[in-house]
Amino acid sequence: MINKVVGSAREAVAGIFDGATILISGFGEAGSPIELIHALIDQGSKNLIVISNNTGNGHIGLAALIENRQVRKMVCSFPRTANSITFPELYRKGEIELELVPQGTLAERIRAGGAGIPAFFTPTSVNTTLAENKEVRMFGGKAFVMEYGIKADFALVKCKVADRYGNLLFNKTARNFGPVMCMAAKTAIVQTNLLVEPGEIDPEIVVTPGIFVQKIVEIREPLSENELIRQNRRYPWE
Amino acid sequence: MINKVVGSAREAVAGIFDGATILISGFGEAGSPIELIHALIDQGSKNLIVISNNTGNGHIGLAALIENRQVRKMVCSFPRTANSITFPELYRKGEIELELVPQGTLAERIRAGGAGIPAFFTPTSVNTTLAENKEVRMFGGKAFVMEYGIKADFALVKCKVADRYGNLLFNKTARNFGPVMCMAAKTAIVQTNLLVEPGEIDPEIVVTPGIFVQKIVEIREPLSENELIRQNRRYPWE
Amino acid sequence: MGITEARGWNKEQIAAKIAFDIPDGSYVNLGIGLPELVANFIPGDREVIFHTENGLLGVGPSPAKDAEDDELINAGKKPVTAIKGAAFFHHADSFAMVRGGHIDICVLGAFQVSETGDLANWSTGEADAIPAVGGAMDLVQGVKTIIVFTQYTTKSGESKIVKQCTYPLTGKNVVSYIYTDFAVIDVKPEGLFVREMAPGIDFSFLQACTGADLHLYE
Amino acid sequence: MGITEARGWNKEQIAAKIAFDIPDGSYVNLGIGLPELVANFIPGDREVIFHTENGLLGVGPSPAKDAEDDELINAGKKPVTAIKGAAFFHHADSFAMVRGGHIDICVLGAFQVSETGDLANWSTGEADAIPAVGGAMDLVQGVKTIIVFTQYTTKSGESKIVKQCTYPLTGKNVVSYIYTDFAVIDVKPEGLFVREMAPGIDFSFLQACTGADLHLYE
Repeated sequence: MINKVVGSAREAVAGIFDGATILISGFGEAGSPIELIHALIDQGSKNLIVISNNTGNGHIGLAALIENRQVRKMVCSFPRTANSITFPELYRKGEIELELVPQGTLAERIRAGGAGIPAFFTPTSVNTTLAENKEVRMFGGKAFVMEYGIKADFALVKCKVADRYGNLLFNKTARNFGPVMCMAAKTAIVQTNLLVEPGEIDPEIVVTPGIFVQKIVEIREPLSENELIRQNRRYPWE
Repeated sequence: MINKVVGSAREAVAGIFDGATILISGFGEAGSPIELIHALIDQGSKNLIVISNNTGNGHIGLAALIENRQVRKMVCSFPRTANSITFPELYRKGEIELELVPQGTLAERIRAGGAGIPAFFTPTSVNTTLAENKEVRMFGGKAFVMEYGIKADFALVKCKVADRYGNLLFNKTARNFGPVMCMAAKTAIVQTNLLVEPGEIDPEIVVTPGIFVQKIVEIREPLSENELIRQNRRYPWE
Repeated sequence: MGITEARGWNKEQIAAKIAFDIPDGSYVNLGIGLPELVANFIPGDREVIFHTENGLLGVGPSPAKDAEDDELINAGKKPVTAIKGAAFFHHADSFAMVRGGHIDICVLGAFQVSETGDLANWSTGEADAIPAVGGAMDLVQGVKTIIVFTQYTTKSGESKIVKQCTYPLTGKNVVSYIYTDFAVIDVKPEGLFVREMAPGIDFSFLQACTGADLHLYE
Repeated sequence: MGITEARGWNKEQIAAKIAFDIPDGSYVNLGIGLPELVANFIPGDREVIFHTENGLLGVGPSPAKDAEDDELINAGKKPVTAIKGAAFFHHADSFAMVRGGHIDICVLGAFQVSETGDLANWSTGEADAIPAVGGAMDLVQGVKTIIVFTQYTTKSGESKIVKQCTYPLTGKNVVSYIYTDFAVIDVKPEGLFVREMAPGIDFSFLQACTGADLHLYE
């Protein structure tokens, strides 16, 4: 029988190893798998390379993972946001690396990695500093930059509904990077608000087919990043 | 107001011109926009380049378009099927061109065209005759073939439900190439079994967002290719 | 009249001008900040569909405070709503819309715009700045028409319209129109053409505030 | 015992052998023709998910004649059903599963397999043949394990297992296992190893029918 459901966030992240490359879903506060990230803080893996659009907010979730010095390098498009404190501090001190990737290129590189495409050409970043040292090539008289697919050891993703096969539905703009990150990870670990029986999700509306998912944990009432930031909470809880 | 709905298949295909490149959805008998193709036969444009997985069945739909000598070249992955008669005949006589593309490469080239990616690398067809004269490049010690994105002037696509914005739902495996073909065409023309009001399609389950669709025509009870083939019908109707 | 005394259009007036110039039926992406204002001024007889690159086509008005949803936000991370007929999708599909040329108009802010339509709006290039690019480079390459919505000068009175950008570029040769508090300027192969000036602004004053050559239509 | 007299396993027996060797929880793509039989023999205590490249994960058994749906078919264009927990998707997503290495096993037919695992199964290379490749080249490059399901020889008695394929290749060095009516053969870097022979087939007979060198495990 196929049953990708595990009993806890702790169990879900148990296999993450030092030096792993990890995709983390979310755009700002929407879609961040906060319980999985906190479990990874408890678990303690170090020297991680994290690929995520932002660098987390306040002192919880991804920001707390960075603050706990588990991340060696961030790959993201927008490392500073209104509530980001931790990353900028470490970055200015030279204590964390940054690979800055345009947002659409980041999404496409992750999809490409998941789809078995090692490299592709995009017009994005042509004639900018972000194209420095990259191969540029003309197609139809226009310049394009070559970018590489991204594959990762793990993905940590938040969704709304899942079944034991790993079929997923997302919630509104919390969908963002989740589906492509599941595709590009060897082990995609998903926290879902609700677990249902196979067949309860109409096959016509599945967003991520189960083949892209390896582990699922049900977190019925996930914490709200916004609420925790308003309360100025820190993880590990003080 | 945005209203992409037109009154008839005839009106929908009116703008197709001689020499146009046209993507046509469908895999075998599933998802073929037969009413739009028949309207194109009535309309009479010539020297078309048609991109479709197969070459049509019997003497109706795409096969009839070919038989009516409107197609100069087919780009497809599987030009012969149990019911294909017309294409093989013309091909053997040298009266129609064929560009054979592996099925996954065809799908990815069309998606790439729609996504603004001019070229990408794929492992498919490496070391085969279909990679002859194509650029081969190594990534991580493995060989990949460079393939180009496909863009087209028009797409003819069949779907199940649409609204006036062009948001689409498909039916089961009739979905096949429809979504990516809508993306890659300047003018995507869609026949739908059912037209609904905006808002009747849940935004979470939209398969093709309206931005990829330019014209919609409601065909409530589309003809069945299988049924027509059983009856040995021909288009134009005899 | 010196720069400090200059009046001109206020933000809402500029937003309304841009909105008026967006054709019925357009697909439009609004950048973070000033550009977001444009949505409020679309004439009532037009239907314009707003795209936000984090995964929504059909962005509606801001929600009431008690109807805000942490998982329904725009690219600026502000709560939004979805219109009837909206669609949600993932990031790769969203940027396929952008890169693939499916979006008609994008309105962006600017640090600098050059006379050849180069745009700098993502980095000041300062040593201790945290670089953050987001979707700006994708938008300027992929969207058919790029409109800049900005104050004419910086707070310290320096021209944002320049011969050559000194800040790191977002894209080269990408801007078509510049809407500002002082004037509306068209970026043409032949140079910068002033289409309209705000009340109280004349050409010689405008040229004096500008780090590039301006032209008037004949 | 000559080739024409040779017995061996029938198609169902071969299909059952393949099915038995597919681990619980596998994602499997079955090629058109003989490989389709494999689905009928998956042991009842295992759950295997079948992918069909035209856009369905979770292919179920064939429908009753009166429940056939023209728009629910497999890659061979035959009517199928969808299991509970199935998912439909478009072709680009479907081949992302294939090319991206997400499918565990693919069972394919063959014209020829070489001793280094080259596969020829899409074209006879004849002058007047209509070439048709479908998804075969994507599958052999993308799927983790490629199993060939074929009769040992052609109808005219020629070996399908050869030193070098003479037909146009589908892929080089892609086949891991060959299941036939005469024997099951593992394709290893050191050559072709006979894992099992059908009743009535012995090694010297098998070698005599084969266009390449066979080995026995020690």
